[in-house]
Amino acid sequence: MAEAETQGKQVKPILPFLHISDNPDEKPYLAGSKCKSCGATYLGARMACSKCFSTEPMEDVKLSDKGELHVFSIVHQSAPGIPTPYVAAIVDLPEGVSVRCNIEGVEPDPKNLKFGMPVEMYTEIVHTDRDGNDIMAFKFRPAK
Amino acid sequence: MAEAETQGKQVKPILPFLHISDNPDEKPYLAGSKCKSCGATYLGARMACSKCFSTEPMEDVKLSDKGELHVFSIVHQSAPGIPTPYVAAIVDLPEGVSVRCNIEGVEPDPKNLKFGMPVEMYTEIVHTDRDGNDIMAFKFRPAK
Amino acid sequence: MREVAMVGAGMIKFGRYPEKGVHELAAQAALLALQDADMTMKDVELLASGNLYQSSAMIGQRIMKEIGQTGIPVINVANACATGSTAYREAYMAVASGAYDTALAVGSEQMGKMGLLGGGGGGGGGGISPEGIVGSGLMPAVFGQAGVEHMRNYGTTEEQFAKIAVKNHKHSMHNPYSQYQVEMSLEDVMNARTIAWPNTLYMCCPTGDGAAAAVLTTMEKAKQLTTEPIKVATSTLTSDPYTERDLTMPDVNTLTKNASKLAYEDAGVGAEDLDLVELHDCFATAEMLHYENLGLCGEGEAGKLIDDKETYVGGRIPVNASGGLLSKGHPLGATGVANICEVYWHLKGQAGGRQVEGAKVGLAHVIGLGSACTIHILQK
Amino acid sequence: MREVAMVGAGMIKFGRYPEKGVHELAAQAALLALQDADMTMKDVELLASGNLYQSSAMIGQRIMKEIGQTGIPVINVANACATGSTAYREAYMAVASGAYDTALAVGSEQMGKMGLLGGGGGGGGGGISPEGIVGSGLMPAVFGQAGVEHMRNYGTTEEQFAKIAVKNHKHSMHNPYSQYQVEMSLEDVMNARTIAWPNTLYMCCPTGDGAAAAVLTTMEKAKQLTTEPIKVATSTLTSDPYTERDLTMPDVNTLTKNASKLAYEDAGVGAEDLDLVELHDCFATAEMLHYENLGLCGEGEAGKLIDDKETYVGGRIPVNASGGLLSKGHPLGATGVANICEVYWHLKGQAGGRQVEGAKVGLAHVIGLGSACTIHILQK
Ligand SMILES: [Zn+2]
Ligand SMILES: [Zn+2]
Repeated sequence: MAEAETQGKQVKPILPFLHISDNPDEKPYLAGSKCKSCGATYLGARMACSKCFSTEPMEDVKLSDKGELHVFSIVHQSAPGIPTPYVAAIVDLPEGVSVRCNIEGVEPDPKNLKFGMPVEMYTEIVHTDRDGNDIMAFKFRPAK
Repeated sequence: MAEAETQGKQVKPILPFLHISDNPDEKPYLAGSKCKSCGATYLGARMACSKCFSTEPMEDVKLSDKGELHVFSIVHQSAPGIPTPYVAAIVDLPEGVSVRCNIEGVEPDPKNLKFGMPVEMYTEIVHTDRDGNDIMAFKFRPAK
Repeated sequence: MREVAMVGAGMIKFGRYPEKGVHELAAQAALLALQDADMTMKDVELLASGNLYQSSAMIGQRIMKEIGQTGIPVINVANACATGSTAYREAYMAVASGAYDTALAVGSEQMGKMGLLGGGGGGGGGGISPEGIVGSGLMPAVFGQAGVEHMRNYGTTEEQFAKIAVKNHKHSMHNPYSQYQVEMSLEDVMNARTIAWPNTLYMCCPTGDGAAAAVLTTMEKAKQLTTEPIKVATSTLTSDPYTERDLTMPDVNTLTKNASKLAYEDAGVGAEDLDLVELHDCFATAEMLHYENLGLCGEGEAGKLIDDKETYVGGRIPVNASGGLLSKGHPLGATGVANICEVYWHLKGQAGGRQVEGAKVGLAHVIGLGSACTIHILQK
Repeated sequence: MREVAMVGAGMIKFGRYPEKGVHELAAQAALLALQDADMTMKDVELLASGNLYQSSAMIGQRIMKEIGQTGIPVINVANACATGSTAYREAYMAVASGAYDTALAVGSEQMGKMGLLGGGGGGGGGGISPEGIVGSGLMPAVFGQAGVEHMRNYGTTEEQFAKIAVKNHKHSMHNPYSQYQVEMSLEDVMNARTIAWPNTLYMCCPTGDGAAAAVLTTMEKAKQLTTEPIKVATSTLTSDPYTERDLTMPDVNTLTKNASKLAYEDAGVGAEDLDLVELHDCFATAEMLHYENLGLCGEGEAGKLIDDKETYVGGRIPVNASGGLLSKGHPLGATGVANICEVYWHLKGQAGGRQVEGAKVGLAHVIGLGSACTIHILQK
């Protein structure tokens, strides 16, 4: 990762709301925005508040890396070229934001997943793009 | 052409209304359909008459290979990979049908084209497809 | 707004038509609907066409080149799986507004090999799709999760979801328009390979091509054409309201609940008045949720509703007498018009072996993610 | 049908926005229009979105996710180059019908590098495109031929067509929303390379991204908001009628002639009452034809109209005071809303350096091949 940067290559997030700092000591996090009028919180940015229509610029918030498993599905057939099976889950974060993610660290079987179980976010390089940049994804796993 | 056929390969029309007979002695022609109720004539087939709405099956008609130049443009820039310049023309056939075509056999310059000038259709193999079939196109040129 | 009546329905058997252009399928359905209404394009004052994958291809105008060009306004619409029913609503609004007397709605789609795995996904950074790496935006996962939420809330079982598929495949046996007409046991359904848990293969709608069309006119004109006019009692369309989780997990429930509330109000009809329902069973899990969303039973009672076979033809409130999308297939742009045609045929007593006897009021529901929900209630 | 008024206009400068999503461009224009109307999404009861290349991508709903989700009906429409104006018409019909009081229309497009060479062509046999082998279905050729037909009929000259481009590029100098603002001499235009004779490069609209939006409401509500409400006197949409040659050569004339006849009737206004016109100059040749099609001059007199500079701002009937598509660019789905916004700004006296003084009645015209023609007349 540090190497890639020295060579002018970058670590890029798989989705725009995964925030990767220039400072390698800072852990990547999910970036949210919070409406100053009504407090509604969003994953990523919004031009205006979807709930109260306020156009006042929102407050950037750093979302928690701990949450709980809301629901999931075990996907056995996906688009061509996507490896299966995987756990496709919805995780609720304490800020009132939900996030779509994979749950790793468990066999993809319903019996290994409990509604409301605590999960934690981690990141991983999942791909190197054509220009040699590393693509970083976020995933969740059962919290230790 | 006959060779291609012996090998199981075919001569195929570039557009469905170019009729190619199994009999090599018969000249390819533009196929039209004529409404039995109102006489409106179409290039190719229609499910019902666009003019009078009759759903009675139409009469197949063999369109003339002679017509006159209605209008044209000289195209100098087209989609990627399409050689230019070419004469893109509208030719009126005596059956009351117009056909979109290229005019060949003249330099693509407005001064070589006269409104109403007589033109005639001919065919040419323009391409061989992946399966080895010859693709036949129709073109028009100043009538002799 | 004037009273609107439906006076013609047309549909081709859903299936594979790779050799045809989609505008030809659409034109075929349009001709059937016009024939049913004893009309030609000459009588039509506005055409609305619904097609999703080829929404920019001027399908509405191409239909007219095939069957009659009169210069009338043509509108091409797209609204995910609710594309066809949005076209129907355009025709409804055209007549209800007083601007046009007769309008034609046509829904069509050629799915190729895309199916419900197409779309979704969305662009990620660096030219790699996030699909399967950060969860899933694809329909099977989304509707798997929606079913699992029902399990979480009410203890619904895999078997109960599977029973819905058993019912719909059984219904399909009497529907000649259905792409598949294959009866299956509970074991057949449950033992099939899982697509996205808890839905197995036979709990997911198959891919296919199709087209359906409807002719709408004023109630006044309809009464001149028939002694038993079918009234379009409501044409309701909603989108997602703000809800906390919807921004990530498409909220198929709130959308449909809002739509059904509005629709019942607008039609002056309650769920208890319905004789049949055609609802959007893109997956077996979806049908379960919509039992409650449409008020066919109370919250949390959907599992019992299918356990008691109340939604079979012959039960208290037959759902998807046509076999549903699970059997018929789901050509996206066609679906919304096709399920209204099905309700229409029941009210006209023309539904053959699957006829719901004495049907007087029927509801057709479609939901498209992203999101759009339509509800149409027809009334004899 | 109720009287409808336009109470808000919004538009972003047309250009290249490769780093943005098209729904963001659309949402930006929507916010501007709402701001102009002193409203938020809370006041909007129906949203119509027009986008062509991404017509199946639920742009309407994605706009709402950006600026406010209220669960209202959303309709996504496509109608070739008339896509945006068809969305505007949806909003108009929603209000005129009496079903909704306030509706928002948004047109947007991201053209990438496609431009008007995209689309067209169509499938040939054996996996080879007939483009350039059996004529041309692409826009430059089609509008080249349409211009040549005018030459054939009336002796119109290459120079006369070029003069139209000179005028529009001159007008663009005062329009900050225009993608290009470059004044050109007749020689500059005529000496540029030919794209499709008789149109040279500067006689063809450039490719670009863009978005525009409009807020419509009842005349009653508009009168509460402003002392000078702008009435939408007609929203007319037509498709191709049957004509002999149209099946091969898109008949841009009959379509527009029919639409203008209907529009003048519906609005109770004649061509002689117009103070300005924004018409569909995708190519310089097109503007020439539409002078006659819209009745701005008699048949065969269009060449003289431009020779006499009557269509300049300051002339008898200013056409494309905005710089037209030739300067502004032509983001397909945005165009139809943008040219109505331009007319609106003139009637409100907000058109800056390009203002047509004292403008009270204006017409916006769009034609999409395949085919759809819209005409909107706004009136102070
Ligand atoms: Zn807020
Ligand atoms: Zn006929």
